[in-house]
Amino acid sequence: MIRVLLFAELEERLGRRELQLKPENGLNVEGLRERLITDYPELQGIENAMPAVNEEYARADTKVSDGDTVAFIPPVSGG
Amino acid sequence: MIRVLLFAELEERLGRRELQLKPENGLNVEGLRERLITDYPELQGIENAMPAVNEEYARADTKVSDGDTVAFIPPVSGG
Amino acid sequence: MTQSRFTITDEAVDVTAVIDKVTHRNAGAVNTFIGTVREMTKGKKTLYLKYDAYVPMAEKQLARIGDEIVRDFPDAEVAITHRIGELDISDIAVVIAVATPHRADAFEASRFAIERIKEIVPIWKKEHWEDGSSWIGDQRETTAYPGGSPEKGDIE
Amino acid sequence: MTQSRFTITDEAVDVTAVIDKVTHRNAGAVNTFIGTVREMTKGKKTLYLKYDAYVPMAEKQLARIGDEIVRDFPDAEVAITHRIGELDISDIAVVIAVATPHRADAFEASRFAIERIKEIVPIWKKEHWEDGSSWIGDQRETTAYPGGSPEKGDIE
Repeated sequence: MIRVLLFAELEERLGRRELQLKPENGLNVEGLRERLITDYPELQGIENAMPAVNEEYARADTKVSDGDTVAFIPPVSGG
Repeated sequence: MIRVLLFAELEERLGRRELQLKPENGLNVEGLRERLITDYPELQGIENAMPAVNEEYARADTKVSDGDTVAFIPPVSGG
Repeated sequence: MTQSRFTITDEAVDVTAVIDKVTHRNAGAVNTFIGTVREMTKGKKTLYLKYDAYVPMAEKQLARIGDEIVRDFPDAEVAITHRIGELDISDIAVVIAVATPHRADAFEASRFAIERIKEIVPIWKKEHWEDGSSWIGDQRETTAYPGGSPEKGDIE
Repeated sequence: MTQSRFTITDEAVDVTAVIDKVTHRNAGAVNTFIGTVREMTKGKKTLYLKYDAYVPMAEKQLARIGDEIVRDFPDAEVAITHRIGELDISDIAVVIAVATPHRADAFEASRFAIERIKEIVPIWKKEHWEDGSSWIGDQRETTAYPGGSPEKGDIE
Protein backbone atom coordinates (compact mmCIF):
# COMPACT_ATOMS: atom_id res chain seq x y z
CA MET A 1 0.00 0.00 0.00
CA ILE A 2 0.97 3.64 -0.39
CA ARG A 3 0.55 5.77 2.70
CA VAL A 4 -0.79 9.26 1.93
CA LEU A 5 -0.50 12.09 4.46
CA LEU A 6 -2.51 15.30 4.38
CA PHE A 7 -1.99 18.29 6.63
CA ALA A 8 -3.53 21.51 7.87
CA GLU A 9 -6.56 22.55 5.78
CA LEU A 10 -6.33 19.37 3.70
CA GLU A 11 -6.50 17.25 6.82
CA GLU A 12 -9.47 19.27 8.06
CA ARG A 13 -11.33 18.94 4.76
CA LEU A 14 -10.81 15.19 4.67
CA GLY A 15 -11.45 14.68 8.38
CA ARG A 16 -8.31 12.64 8.81
CA ARG A 17 -4.61 12.84 8.18
CA GLU A 18 -3.87 9.52 6.59
CA LEU A 19 -5.09 7.41 3.68
CA GLN A 20 -3.93 4.10 2.23
CA LEU A 21 -3.95 3.77 -1.56
CA LYS A 22 -3.29 0.72 -3.68
CA PRO A 23 -0.09 0.97 -5.68
CA GLU A 24 -0.31 0.62 -9.44
CA ASN A 25 2.32 0.12 -12.10
CA GLY A 26 4.09 3.28 -13.20
CA LEU A 27 2.28 5.53 -10.74
CA ASN A 28 3.97 8.85 -10.10
CA VAL A 29 3.24 11.71 -7.71
CA GLU A 30 1.09 13.57 -10.21
CA GLY A 31 -0.94 10.48 -11.03
CA LEU A 32 -1.50 9.85 -7.36
CA ARG A 33 -2.63 13.45 -6.86
CA GLU A 34 -5.11 13.07 -9.73
CA ARG A 35 -6.52 9.91 -8.14
CA LEU A 36 -6.99 11.76 -4.88
CA ILE A 37 -8.76 14.68 -6.58
CA THR A 38 -11.12 12.23 -8.26
CA ASP A 39 -11.77 10.08 -5.20
CA TYR A 40 -11.88 12.93 -2.64
CA PRO A 41 -13.29 16.04 -4.31
CA GLU A 42 -13.31 17.74 -0.89
CA LEU A 43 -9.50 18.00 -1.08
CA GLN A 44 -9.61 21.46 -2.62
CA GLY A 45 -6.21 23.04 -2.61
CA ILE A 46 -4.28 19.79 -2.98
CA GLU A 47 -3.28 20.98 -6.45
CA ASN A 48 -1.21 23.70 -4.76
CA ALA A 49 0.40 21.48 -2.15
CA MET A 50 4.05 20.45 -2.44
CA PRO A 51 4.46 16.69 -2.69
CA ALA A 52 6.98 14.82 -0.58
CA VAL A 53 7.91 11.17 -0.91
CA ASN A 54 9.37 9.44 2.13
CA GLU A 55 9.93 12.78 3.90
CA GLU A 56 11.75 14.52 1.05
CA TYR A 57 10.26 17.02 -1.38
CA ALA A 58 9.56 15.28 -4.67
CA ARG A 59 8.76 16.19 -8.27
CA ALA A 60 5.51 15.54 -10.05
CA ASP A 61 7.15 12.75 -12.03
CA THR A 62 8.69 10.97 -9.04
CA LYS A 63 7.59 7.34 -9.07
CA VAL A 64 5.69 6.01 -6.07
CA SER A 65 5.34 2.38 -5.21
CA ASP A 66 4.28 -0.04 -2.50
CA GLY A 67 5.53 0.99 0.93
CA ASP A 68 6.15 4.64 0.06
CA THR A 69 4.76 7.53 2.11
CA VAL A 70 3.50 10.45 0.03
CA ALA A 71 2.68 13.70 1.80
CA PHE A 72 0.92 16.74 0.38
CA ILE A 73 2.25 19.87 2.02
CA PRO A 74 0.15 23.02 1.83
CA PRO A 75 2.02 26.33 1.91
CA VAL A 76 3.88 26.33 5.20
CA SER A 77 3.57 28.95 7.94
CA GLY A 78 5.98 28.03 10.70
CA GLY A 79 8.32 30.42 12.44
CA MET B 1 37.83 71.09 42.24
CA ILE B 2 37.55 69.36 38.89
CA ARG B 3 37.41 65.59 39.05
CA VAL B 4 39.37 63.90 36.24
CA LEU B 5 38.79 60.24 35.36
CA LEU B 6 41.15 58.08 33.34
CA PHE B 7 40.43 54.59 32.10
CA ALA B 8 42.02 51.47 30.67
CA GLU B 9 45.60 52.06 29.49
CA LEU B 10 45.52 55.64 30.75
CA GLU B 11 44.58 54.45 34.23
CA GLU B 12 47.35 51.86 34.13
CA ARG B 13 49.95 54.40 33.02
CA LEU B 14 49.00 56.80 35.79
CA GLY B 15 48.57 54.12 38.44
CA ARG B 16 45.15 55.45 39.45
CA ARG B 17 41.81 56.30 37.94
CA GLU B 18 41.12 59.66 39.45
CA LEU B 19 42.76 63.07 39.80
CA GLN B 20 41.60 66.35 41.29
CA LEU B 21 42.58 69.51 39.42
CA LYS B 22 42.14 73.11 40.47
CA PRO B 23 39.63 74.94 38.30
CA GLU B 24 40.78 78.07 36.52
CA ASN B 25 38.93 80.81 34.72
CA GLY B 26 37.96 80.02 31.16
CA LEU B 27 39.32 76.49 31.26
CA ASN B 28 37.98 74.20 28.56
CA VAL B 29 38.42 70.49 27.85
CA GLU B 30 41.40 71.04 25.57
CA GLY B 31 43.14 73.28 28.07
CA LEU B 32 42.60 70.71 30.77
CA ARG B 33 44.02 68.00 28.53
CA GLU B 34 47.11 70.13 27.89
CA ARG B 35 47.62 70.63 31.62
CA LEU B 36 47.42 66.87 32.11
CA ILE B 37 49.96 66.21 29.34
CA THR B 38 52.35 68.69 30.95
CA ASP B 39 51.87 67.49 34.53
CA TYR B 40 51.66 63.77 33.75
CA PRO B 41 53.85 62.99 30.75
CA GLU B 42 53.20 59.28 31.33
CA LEU B 43 49.66 59.79 30.00
CA GLN B 44 50.63 58.87 26.45
CA GLY B 45 47.58 58.37 24.32
CA ILE B 46 45.40 60.88 26.15
CA GLU B 47 45.55 63.02 23.00
CA ASN B 48 43.47 60.32 21.27
CA ALA B 49 40.95 59.86 24.06
CA MET B 50 37.40 61.20 23.73
CA PRO B 51 36.59 63.72 26.41
CA ALA B 52 33.36 63.53 28.40
CA VAL B 53 32.06 66.13 30.83
CA ASN B 54 29.63 64.97 33.49
CA GLU B 55 29.06 61.66 31.73
CA GLU B 56 28.34 63.07 28.28
CA TYR B 57 30.74 63.25 25.35
CA ALA B 58 32.05 66.81 25.06
CA ARG B 59 33.89 68.95 22.53
CA ALA B 60 37.39 70.31 22.92
CA ASP B 61 35.98 73.78 23.56
CA THR B 62 33.47 72.73 26.22
CA LYS B 63 34.07 74.79 29.36
CA VAL B 64 34.88 72.99 32.58
CA SER B 65 34.50 74.46 36.02
CA ASP B 66 34.46 73.66 39.70
CA GLY B 67 32.46 70.50 40.47
CA ASP B 68 32.64 69.07 36.96
CA THR B 69 33.78 65.54 36.23
CA VAL B 70 35.93 65.24 33.10
CA ALA B 71 36.66 61.78 31.76
CA PHE B 72 39.13 60.79 29.05
CA ILE B 73 37.84 57.82 27.16
CA PRO B 74 40.31 55.77 25.13
CA PRO B 75 38.95 53.94 22.08
CA VAL B 76 36.31 51.62 23.44
CA SER B 77 36.22 47.86 23.00
CA GLY B 78 33.06 46.55 24.61
CA GLY B 79 30.68 44.06 23.13
CA MET C 1 23.33 10.64 23.06
CA THR C 2 23.20 14.41 22.95
CA GLN C 3 19.88 16.06 22.38
CA SER C 4 19.21 16.80 18.74
CA ARG C 5 19.89 20.31 17.52
CA PHE C 6 16.86 20.32 15.21
CA THR C 7 13.71 19.57 17.12
CA ILE C 8 9.95 19.83 16.95
CA THR C 9 8.43 19.74 20.42
CA ASP C 10 4.99 20.06 21.96
CA GLU C 11 6.41 21.51 25.16
CA ALA C 12 7.43 25.04 26.13
CA VAL C 13 10.76 25.97 24.56
CA ASP C 14 13.68 26.69 26.88
CA VAL C 15 15.70 29.42 25.15
CA THR C 16 18.79 28.79 27.25
CA ALA C 17 18.81 25.11 26.38
CA VAL C 18 18.84 25.96 22.66
CA ILE C 19 21.62 28.48 23.13
CA ASP C 20 23.65 25.97 25.14
CA LYS C 21 23.61 23.59 22.19
CA VAL C 22 25.66 26.00 20.06
CA THR C 23 27.99 27.85 22.42
CA HIS C 24 31.55 26.62 22.41
CA ARG C 25 35.07 27.90 23.05
CA ASN C 26 35.51 29.54 19.68
CA ALA C 27 32.13 31.14 19.39
CA GLY C 28 32.46 34.85 19.90
CA ALA C 29 28.91 35.63 18.86
CA VAL C 30 25.58 33.91 19.29
CA ASN C 31 22.57 35.28 17.51
CA THR C 32 19.22 34.08 18.72
CA PHE C 33 15.92 34.60 16.99
CA ILE C 34 12.81 33.98 19.04
CA GLY C 35 9.44 33.98 17.35
CA THR C 36 6.57 34.60 19.76
CA VAL C 37 2.81 34.67 19.40
CA ARG C 38 1.76 38.27 18.75
CA GLU C 39 -1.66 39.45 19.84
CA MET C 40 -2.42 42.02 17.14
CA THR C 41 -1.81 41.51 13.43
CA LYS C 42 -3.13 44.19 11.10
CA GLY C 43 -5.74 45.21 13.66
CA LYS C 44 -6.97 41.67 14.17
CA LYS C 45 -6.77 40.18 17.65
CA THR C 46 -5.40 36.67 17.99
CA LEU C 47 -6.71 34.65 20.95
CA TYR C 48 -4.36 31.73 20.52
CA LEU C 49 -2.59 29.76 17.79
CA LYS C 50 -2.32 26.16 16.92
CA TYR C 51 0.77 24.85 15.17
CA ASP C 52 0.91 21.50 13.51
CA ALA C 53 3.79 19.81 11.71
CA TYR C 54 4.78 16.81 9.70
CA VAL C 55 7.22 16.08 12.48
CA PRO C 56 9.85 13.74 11.04
CA MET C 57 10.09 15.67 7.79
CA ALA C 58 10.09 19.02 9.61
CA GLU C 59 13.04 17.92 11.73
CA LYS C 60 14.87 16.80 8.59
CA GLN C 61 14.20 20.16 6.94
CA LEU C 62 15.44 22.04 10.00
CA ALA C 63 18.62 19.96 9.87
CA ARG C 64 18.90 20.78 6.17
CA ILE C 65 18.78 24.50 7.02
CA GLY C 66 21.61 23.86 9.46
CA ASP C 67 23.58 22.15 6.69
CA GLU C 68 22.93 25.05 4.32
CA ILE C 69 24.27 27.47 6.91
CA VAL C 70 27.40 25.42 7.56
CA ARG C 71 28.02 25.23 3.83
CA ASP C 72 28.12 29.05 3.76
CA PHE C 73 29.66 29.57 7.21
CA PRO C 74 31.84 26.55 7.96
CA ASP C 75 32.49 27.62 11.55
CA ALA C 76 28.81 28.10 12.42
CA GLU C 77 26.99 25.98 14.99
CA VAL C 78 23.21 25.95 14.59
CA ALA C 79 20.27 24.74 16.68
CA ILE C 80 16.56 25.23 16.01
CA THR C 81 13.58 24.20 18.12
CA HIS C 82 10.01 24.75 16.91
CA ARG C 83 7.03 24.19 19.14
CA ILE C 84 3.70 22.75 17.97
CA GLY C 85 0.29 22.45 19.59
CA GLU C 86 -1.73 25.22 21.16
CA LEU C 87 0.18 28.42 21.96
CA ASP C 88 -1.01 31.46 23.87
CA ILE C 89 -0.06 35.07 23.30
CA SER C 90 3.66 35.63 24.04
CA ASP C 91 4.43 31.92 23.97
CA ILE C 92 7.58 31.03 22.08
CA ALA C 93 6.96 29.29 18.75
CA VAL C 94 10.53 29.02 17.50
CA VAL C 95 14.05 29.54 18.77
CA ILE C 96 17.00 29.71 16.40
CA ALA C 97 20.51 29.93 17.81
CA VAL C 98 23.60 30.40 15.66
CA ALA C 99 27.10 30.64 17.09
CA THR C 100 29.99 31.88 14.97
CA PRO C 101 33.45 33.23 15.68
CA HIS C 102 32.48 36.65 14.29
CA ARG C 103 29.21 38.48 14.75
CA ALA C 104 28.28 39.41 11.19
CA ASP C 105 27.98 35.73 10.26
CA ALA C 106 25.77 34.97 13.27
CA PHE C 107 23.28 37.66 12.26
CA GLU C 108 23.27 36.63 8.62
CA ALA C 109 22.87 32.93 9.32
CA SER C 110 20.11 33.44 11.88
CA ARG C 111 18.19 35.65 9.47
CA PHE C 112 18.62 33.07 6.73
CA ALA C 113 17.29 30.35 9.03
CA ILE C 114 14.01 32.06 9.87
CA GLU C 115 13.33 32.94 6.23
CA ARG C 116 14.12 29.39 5.19
CA ILE C 117 11.84 27.93 7.87
CA LYS C 118 9.00 29.87 6.31
CA GLU C 119 9.84 28.37 2.91
CA ILE C 120 10.63 24.72 3.38
CA VAL C 121 9.70 23.37 6.81
CA PRO C 122 6.34 21.57 6.93
CA ILE C 123 4.79 23.43 9.85
CA TRP C 124 1.40 25.11 9.73
CA LYS C 125 -0.17 27.76 11.88
CA LYS C 126 -3.87 28.05 12.56
CA GLU C 127 -4.89 31.43 13.91
CA HIS C 128 -7.82 31.63 16.28
CA TRP C 129 -9.37 35.10 16.37
CA GLU C 130 -12.39 36.37 18.22
CA ASP C 131 -14.47 35.90 15.08
CA GLY C 132 -13.19 32.64 13.71
CA SER C 133 -10.12 30.70 12.73
CA SER C 134 -8.02 30.01 9.68
CA TRP C 135 -4.97 28.06 8.65
CA ILE C 136 -2.37 30.55 7.54
CA GLY C 137 -1.34 29.55 4.10
CA ASP C 138 1.47 31.83 3.13
CA GLN C 139 4.97 31.36 4.38
CA ARG C 140 5.73 35.07 4.55
CA GLU C 141 2.88 35.71 7.00
CA THR C 142 1.48 38.42 4.83
CA THR C 143 -1.63 36.75 3.47
CA ALA C 144 -4.21 34.53 5.08
CA TYR C 145 -6.25 32.29 2.82
CA PRO C 146 -9.74 31.95 4.24
CA GLY C 147 -10.03 28.66 2.41
CA GLY C 148 -6.81 27.51 4.01
CA SER C 149 -4.77 27.22 0.87
CA PRO C 150 -3.81 29.68 -1.82
CA GLU C 151 -5.89 30.14 -4.94
CA LYS C 152 -4.17 29.67 -8.28
CA GLY C 153 -3.70 33.38 -8.76
CA ASP C 154 -1.89 33.75 -5.46
CA ILE C 155 1.10 31.63 -6.32
CA GLU C 156 2.72 32.01 -9.68
CA MET D 1 10.93 49.75 40.55
CA THR D 2 11.52 47.56 37.55
CA GLN D 3 15.07 46.55 36.83
CA SER D 4 16.80 48.87 34.40
CA ARG D 5 16.93 47.78 30.79
CA PHE D 6 20.44 49.17 30.30
CA THR D 7 22.83 47.72 32.80
CA ILE D 8 26.50 47.19 33.49
CA THR D 9 27.02 44.33 35.91
CA ASP D 10 29.94 42.48 37.46
CA GLU D 11 27.93 39.28 37.75
CA ALA D 12 27.15 36.52 35.25
CA VAL D 13 24.52 37.62 32.74
CA ASP D 14 21.22 35.75 32.71
CA VAL D 15 20.12 35.71 29.06
CA THR D 16 16.53 34.87 29.90
CA ALA D 17 16.24 37.79 32.29
CA VAL D 18 17.32 40.19 29.53
CA ILE D 19 14.88 38.66 27.06
CA ASP D 20 12.07 38.88 29.62
CA LYS D 21 12.57 42.65 29.85
CA VAL D 22 11.51 43.11 26.22
CA THR D 23 8.90 40.44 25.48
CA HIS D 24 5.34 41.68 25.45
CA ARG D 25 1.99 40.86 23.88
CA ASN D 26 2.69 42.56 20.58
CA ALA D 27 6.22 41.38 20.08
CA GLY D 28 6.25 38.77 17.37
CA ALA D 29 10.02 38.64 17.12
CA VAL D 30 12.85 38.89 19.60
CA ASN D 31 16.39 39.05 18.34
CA THR D 32 19.11 38.39 20.87
CA PHE D 33 22.78 38.98 20.36
CA ILE D 34 25.11 37.35 22.83
CA GLY D 35 28.79 38.21 22.79
CA THR D 36 30.96 35.56 24.40
CA VAL D 37 34.65 35.29 25.14
CA ARG D 38 36.31 33.47 22.26
CA GLU D 39 39.43 31.42 22.86
CA MET D 40 41.24 31.86 19.54
CA THR D 41 41.59 35.15 17.68
CA LYS D 42 43.82 35.13 14.62
CA GLY D 43 45.78 32.19 15.96
CA LYS D 44 46.34 33.79 19.36
CA LYS D 45 45.01 32.01 22.43
CA THR D 46 43.15 34.06 25.00
CA LEU D 47 43.35 32.81 28.59
CA TYR D 48 40.80 35.24 30.01
CA LEU D 49 39.59 38.80 29.53
CA LYS D 50 39.06 41.72 31.78
CA TYR D 51 36.41 44.29 30.99
CA ASP D 52 36.27 47.64 32.67
CA ALA D 53 33.78 50.46 32.21
CA TYR D 54 32.98 54.00 33.16
CA VAL D 55 29.82 52.58 34.65
CA PRO D 56 27.37 55.49 34.98
CA MET D 57 28.27 56.91 31.58
CA ALA D 58 28.23 53.44 29.98
CA GLU D 59 24.70 52.84 31.24
CA LYS D 60 23.64 56.23 29.85
CA GLN D 61 25.17 55.38 26.49
CA LEU D 62 23.42 52.02 26.40
CA ALA D 63 20.14 53.81 27.09
CA ARG D 64 20.98 56.22 24.30
CA ILE D 65 21.37 53.30 21.90
CA GLY D 66 17.92 52.17 23.01
CA ASP D 67 16.56 55.63 22.26
CA GLU D 68 18.20 55.63 18.84
CA ILE D 69 16.56 52.31 18.04
CA VAL D 70 13.11 53.47 19.17
CA ARG D 71 13.51 56.57 17.05
CA ASP D 72 13.93 54.34 13.98
CA PHE D 73 11.60 51.52 15.11
CA PRO D 74 8.92 53.07 17.33
CA ASP D 75 7.48 49.69 18.34
CA ALA D 76 10.81 48.24 19.44
CA GLU D 77 11.60 47.27 23.02
CA VAL D 78 15.30 47.09 23.84
CA ALA D 79 17.39 45.81 26.74
CA ILE D 80 21.17 45.53 26.97
CA THR D 81 23.32 44.11 29.76
CA HIS D 82 27.11 44.23 29.61
CA ARG D 83 29.29 42.44 32.08
CA ILE D 84 32.58 43.78 33.44
CA GLY D 85 35.37 42.24 35.49
CA GLU D 86 37.26 39.06 34.75
CA LEU D 87 35.65 36.74 32.20
CA ASP D 88 36.68 33.24 31.20
CA ILE D 89 36.41 31.60 27.79
CA SER D 90 32.73 31.19 26.79
CA ASP D 91 31.51 33.61 29.44
CA ILE D 92 28.90 36.05 28.23
CA ALA D 93 30.15 39.63 27.89
CA VAL D 94 27.04 41.25 26.47
CA VAL D 95 23.41 40.42 25.82
CA ILE D 96 21.24 42.56 23.57
CA ALA D 97 17.54 41.79 23.26
CA VAL D 98 15.24 43.61 20.85
CA ALA D 99 11.55 42.80 20.53
CA THR D 100 9.53 44.10 17.59
CA PRO D 101 6.22 43.17 15.99
CA HIS D 102 7.98 42.05 12.80
CA ARG D 103 11.21 40.14 12.50
CA ALA D 104 13.18 42.24 10.03
CA ASP D 105 13.21 45.16 12.47
CA ALA D 106 14.43 42.99 15.35
CA PHE D 107 17.43 41.81 13.34
CA GLU D 108 18.28 45.27 12.09
CA ALA D 109 17.98 46.93 15.49
CA SER D 110 19.99 44.24 17.27
CA ARG D 111 22.75 44.52 14.71
CA PHE D 112 22.75 48.30 15.06
CA ALA D 113 23.02 47.97 18.84
CA ILE D 114 26.16 45.82 18.84
CA GLU D 115 27.90 48.05 16.30
CA ARG D 116 26.96 51.13 18.29
CA ILE D 117 28.22 49.60 21.54
CA LYS D 118 31.60 49.28 19.89
CA GLU D 119 31.52 52.95 18.95
CA ILE D 120 30.15 54.92 21.86
CA VAL D 121 29.93 52.93 25.09
CA PRO D 122 32.87 53.47 27.47
CA ILE D 123 33.81 49.86 28.08
CA TRP D 124 37.30 48.47 27.60
CA LYS D 125 38.57 44.99 27.13
CA LYS D 126 41.96 43.77 28.26
CA GLU D 127 43.03 40.53 26.65
CA HIS D 128 45.23 38.15 28.61
CA TRP D 129 47.14 35.78 26.36
CA GLU D 130 49.70 33.14 27.19
CA ASP D 131 52.48 35.60 26.35
CA GLY D 132 51.17 38.83 27.80
CA SER D 133 48.24 41.18 27.95
CA SER D 134 46.95 44.29 26.23
CA TRP D 135 44.06 46.68 26.36
CA ILE D 136 42.20 46.39 23.08
CA GLY D 137 42.03 49.83 21.66
CA ASP D 138 39.91 49.60 18.59
CA GLN D 139 36.16 49.39 18.70
CA ARG D 140 35.93 47.11 15.68
CA GLU D 141 38.12 44.48 17.33
CA THR D 142 40.38 44.37 14.33
CA THR D 143 43.50 46.00 15.74
CA ALA D 144 45.24 45.73 19.06
CA TYR D 145 47.51 48.54 20.09
CA PRO D 146 50.44 47.10 22.01
CA GLY D 147 50.77 50.44 23.75
CA GLY D 148 47.13 50.31 24.70
CA SER D 149 46.01 53.30 22.68
CA PRO D 150 46.15 54.10 19.01
CA GLU D 151 49.05 55.96 17.51
CA LYS D 152 48.29 59.07 15.50
CA GLY D 153 48.53 57.23 12.23
CA ASP D 154 45.99 54.63 13.30
CA ILE D 155 43.03 56.94 13.56
CA GLU D 156 42.46 59.39 10.80
